[in-house]
Amino acid sequence: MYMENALENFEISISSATCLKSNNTIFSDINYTLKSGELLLVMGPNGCGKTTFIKSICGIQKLEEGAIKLNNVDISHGDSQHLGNFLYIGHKNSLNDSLTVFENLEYLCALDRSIQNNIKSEITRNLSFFGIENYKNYLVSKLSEGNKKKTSLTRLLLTNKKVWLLDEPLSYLDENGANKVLKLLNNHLIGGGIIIASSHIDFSVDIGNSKVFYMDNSL
Amino acid sequence: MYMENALENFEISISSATCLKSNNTIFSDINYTLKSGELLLVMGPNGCGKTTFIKSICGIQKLEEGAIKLNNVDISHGDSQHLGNFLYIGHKNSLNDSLTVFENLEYLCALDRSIQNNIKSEITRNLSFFGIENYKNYLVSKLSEGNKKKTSLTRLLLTNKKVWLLDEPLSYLDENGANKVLKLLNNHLIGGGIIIASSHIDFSVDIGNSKVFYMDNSL
Amino acid sequence: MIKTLFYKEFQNYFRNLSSIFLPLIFFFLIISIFPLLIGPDKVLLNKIVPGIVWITIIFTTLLSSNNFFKDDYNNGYLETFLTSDSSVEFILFLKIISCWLFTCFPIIIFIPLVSIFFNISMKDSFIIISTLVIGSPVLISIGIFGSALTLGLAKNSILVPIIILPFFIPILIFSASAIESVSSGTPYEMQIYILLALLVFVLPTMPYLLKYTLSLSINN
Amino acid sequence: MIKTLFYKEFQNYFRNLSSIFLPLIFFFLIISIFPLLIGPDKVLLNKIVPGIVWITIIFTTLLSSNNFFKDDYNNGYLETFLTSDSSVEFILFLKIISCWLFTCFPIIIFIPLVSIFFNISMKDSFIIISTLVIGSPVLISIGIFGSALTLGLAKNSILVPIIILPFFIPILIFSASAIESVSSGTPYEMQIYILLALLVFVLPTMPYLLKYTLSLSINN
Amino acid sequence: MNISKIANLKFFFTKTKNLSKFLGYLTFFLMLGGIYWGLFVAPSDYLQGESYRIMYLHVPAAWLSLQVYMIMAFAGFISLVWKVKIMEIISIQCAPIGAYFTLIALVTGMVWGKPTWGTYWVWDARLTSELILLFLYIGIIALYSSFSDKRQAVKITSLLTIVGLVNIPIIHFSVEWWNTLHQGPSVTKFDQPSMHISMLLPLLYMFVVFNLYFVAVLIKRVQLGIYSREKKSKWMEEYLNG
Ligand code: HEM
Ligand SMILES: Nc1ncnc2c1ncn2[C@@H]1O[C@H](COP(=O)(O)OP(=O)(O)OP(=O)(O)O)[C@@H](O)[C@H]1O
Ligand SMILES: Nc1ncnc2c1ncn2[C@@H]1O[C@H](COP(=O)(O)OP(=O)(O)OP(=O)(O)O)[C@@H](O)[C@H]1O
Ligand SMILES: [Mg+2]
Ligand SMILES: [Mg+2]
Repeated sequence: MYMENALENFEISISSATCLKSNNTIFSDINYTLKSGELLLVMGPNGCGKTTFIKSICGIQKLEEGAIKLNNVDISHGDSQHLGNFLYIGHKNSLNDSLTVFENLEYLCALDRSIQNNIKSEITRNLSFFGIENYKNYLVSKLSEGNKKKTSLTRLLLTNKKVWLLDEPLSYLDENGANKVLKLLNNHLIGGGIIIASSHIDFSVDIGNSKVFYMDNSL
Repeated sequence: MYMENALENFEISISSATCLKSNNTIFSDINYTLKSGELLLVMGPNGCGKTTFIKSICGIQKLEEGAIKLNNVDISHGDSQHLGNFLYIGHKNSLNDSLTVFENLEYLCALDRSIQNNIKSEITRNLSFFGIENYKNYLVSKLSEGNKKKTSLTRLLLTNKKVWLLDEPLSYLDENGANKVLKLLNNHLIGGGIIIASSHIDFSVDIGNSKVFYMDNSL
Repeated sequence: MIKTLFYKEFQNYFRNLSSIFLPLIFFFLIISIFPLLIGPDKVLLNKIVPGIVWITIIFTTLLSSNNFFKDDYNNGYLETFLTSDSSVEFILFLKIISCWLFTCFPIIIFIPLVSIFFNISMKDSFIIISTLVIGSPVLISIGIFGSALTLGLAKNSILVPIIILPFFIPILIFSASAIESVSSGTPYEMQIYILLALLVFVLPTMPYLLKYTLSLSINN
Repeated sequence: MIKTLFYKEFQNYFRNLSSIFLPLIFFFLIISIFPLLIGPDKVLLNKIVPGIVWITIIFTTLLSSNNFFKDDYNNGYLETFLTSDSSVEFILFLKIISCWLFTCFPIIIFIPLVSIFFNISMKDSFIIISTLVIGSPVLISIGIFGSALTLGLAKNSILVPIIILPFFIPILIFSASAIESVSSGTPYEMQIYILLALLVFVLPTMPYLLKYTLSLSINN
Repeated sequence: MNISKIANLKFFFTKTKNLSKFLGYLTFFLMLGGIYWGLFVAPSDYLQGESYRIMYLHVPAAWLSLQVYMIMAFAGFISLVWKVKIMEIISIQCAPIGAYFTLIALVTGMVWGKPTWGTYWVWDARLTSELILLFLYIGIIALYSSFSDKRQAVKITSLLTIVGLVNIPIIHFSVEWWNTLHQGPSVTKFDQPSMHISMLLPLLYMFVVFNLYFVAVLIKRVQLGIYSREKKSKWMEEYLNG
């Protein structure tokens, strides 16, 4: 059920989602429905469960109860067909220190079936969006923290996935970089995508169609 | 030359500091002098060399040329006597995933000779400053990103070191946590300490006696 | 896509082309340590050479599969990888194959040379090579499985070997028995068939087992 | 302070008390693999037991010193540690000692048991134990040095063994020669003295060498 | 930029261009002479006959395998302590040459071993430790090539090289500590004055020639090393263009 361009009726619904970790309830009974073009900004104090919540949507974190539905099909038992709609970028960058920026992106894109066209030229072209084109052949281990983040966010420009799951996408970025990310998010929403992002800065004001979900059940 | 309480004339001067990495000049000819009670806020785009600069002050990063002077004594060749004045907290947390929050702090404090009194009770008392007292016996691997940061920043409350070197101390912190850090910084300056910190958010307005150093020599 | 991924798994090893020779040098180092420890008695040495070769392969396997997924786990790649819509099992299969190709395989092709050093007959050397070719991919698979099992744990360098060594035993028994049979002139086909059966069973199922194990590990 | 740090180095190993038995189990696994590979010929086995014991110790050393500093390097602790005003050399010394105490030592104290298994005389077993007690801390130190050298590198599980095995050779030569001398009734004191000299030289200098190596590694 | 450090490399690169060429030709002809001397002029051995003549390759190569290592460690030490750039390059460029001499010593030793000992290889301490020296060289090269940052690589490998010095006395004295096959009858013959000079002289001559060969190759390799490190620098571009 890979949704090519049928964005119109695209919808994610999270119903009574509950998550346990080593017998602690991290969150319970969360209900949300997101339609094409909407952003859900997850906010809340450290340790409230933002990361866990975002991970549970794409199945990295298994839910104890509840369901994640994509157009009314329950996907919380993780089959890879539906995973085709999610792009997750978390706290960690998924970058291999001993490969270059270009190689890392190449291999990450090779895992992403929504990318059909010539990856190599696309990557080269898109590196300049965040201004890291000069680092193309740098080993990732030699990048600064912010440039690592920019490298991994460059995947947003390359993918055609419909749902973006972004965990603190603005961390470590300079002002210019952060603004570019916001621009990207806006574009994706305009294109009919869905975004679930966490942040400590409320950027929902800069974004067209957004809801803020304030989590607060820290220990 | 460990400066017990002689804070009055305390001074750090950085003169014509130049740093190379794999034959690339990261920064060159930086000159700054900081006196007791002053903060230097290092700002600039990603990859401009903030982290490298801060590391070079406490000798993690060797300088190619130039000197770091503590009360006119050149310390850039790293002898541990003078290192006794620096506390460095970088992007990475220095926390061991398989130890608990308490154990980690205990061992980090054991490395810090400026702490004389009973460490254990001090740690327990100070964990509540950032509101992480409930995580005291959690393994660090089970903490959220922000709480890891808070754990490592708790060292600021425990140490008596005069010079704090903080690389993006606000990253991953929630609003409350960030405000507490700013409060800490202010207190340290009032107590006659010196701080060199990097950030992408200009918090110098919230701090008494501060200079902003805008680096910009990215590739 | 597949080509890129294939290339990636190989590039990890290929980055320094010289590093394909490393397992070989390791092999020769181990080989040359034995005479030092056991004494230069030729008859004694010749008797235990097949054993030494197998021991070397076992240790190569232990060392190269130890922490096999650790880096990918730490930098978050494993999460991205396991929740991707590409063929996770196939890539895991590639990982096993390329690990074998760059650690065990270089050793195996140099066994004829070692045979000359130790005066081993063609026939014996042939059966050693055969058992190694069939057995070592299974060892590597088991080793990698062991490292997947212990992924969430703090560094413990000895735990994985302890977990997986018992699984090595069947392969060692049949291989040793095949080598023994050849030198004593009794039939050895049976043992080879059993080894082949193990290979044919383990290699295709391991990627599924690995995927399941890994997805348990990231969901902790 | 010192007490806390001492305790810390030990706690890393002690967290699971059961994990002191792991090196032991590893040892017995390796010991029991050899008869499988070499055949159950008693005379042959008895001859090579000292060799097997040493090989096991070597591999324990390789496995436990591999990536010795990796975690501390990745999480930034090494930077904090090396630029602290505490006695870095002393803590590094503690690290070496505790690594030895929890990997090699448990094996060594069980050698008398192994001796009974393989009918090794008291005298022989005593000299094996002596050479191990003197030699293995040196092996561990060298192994840890190897892992410090390769700290800045991408994972390469075979490189460290290749770098450090040549340094093991002297110790192996003198130990084997001492063991050989005892069983052939010739004087062995000379070899033991040389081993002792190596120990006395390596153990106190290694922390300084390590500190220097590590500070080169973090400054890249 | 520290001008003296750059000038150092530049000086070496520009001044030794012709020297290495000259040394190359010189060693070639001296080598021919040495081969003639060793193979045809020197008397044959009363015990080993003609096969001993491989000594004229084996012994100098074996000596150089040790000597080059010591030079490498010495250069490494200087580069670490006084940060002399040229020494960094010299140190690492010694490694392949040393490995090469070690290989020659091993191969010629094996070839010599067949007629004298009846086997190509025995596991005695001298032979094993020489083999280990080869592995040490290879380990050093492998470690160096594993680093992407070559300045860092030199520092780390220098450390390894210096620590590796402990193996040199062990190789040298191994025959005394472990009395086995190596160096049996052929050495005692040096004590006999009748054979002594006529065999020793060509040996010493070959040793000198091997040393010249080493220096010639080293200079060439160091030039290449300087080139690959400084090819982007200004002086190199100026030098190559003008
Ligand atoms: C693979 C086999 C061999 C290896 C690895 C080997 C290695 C060496 C080494 C490393 C040296 C230099 C020792 C030093 O300067 O301290 C040496 C010297 C020498 N080797 Fe060999 N060798 C081998 C075989 C032989 C054989 C078969 C003979 C003749 C019977 C021989 C005769 C000599 C002699 C005469 C010297 C010079 C003695 C001296 O330096 O005092 N070698 N060899
Ligand atoms: N080994 C290296 N070789 C060459 N360049 C390097 C090396 N290590 C780091 N760099 C470069 O040094 C520059 C400075 O890095 P640094 O981490 O100090 O930046 P930063 O200002 O802290 O950036 P950020 O805001 O992203 O944290 C970067 O451009 C980086 O790519
Ligand atoms: N294995 C575990 N067992 C018990 N609790 C856990 C485990 N792993 C994580 N937690 C807890 O789950 C909670 C949620 O963590 P999470 O990482 O989702 O927080 P977060 O909202 O992303 O915080 P931050 O803003 O700091 O990133 C934290 O309080 C954490 O301590
Ligand atoms: Mg989080
Ligand atoms: Mg930085």
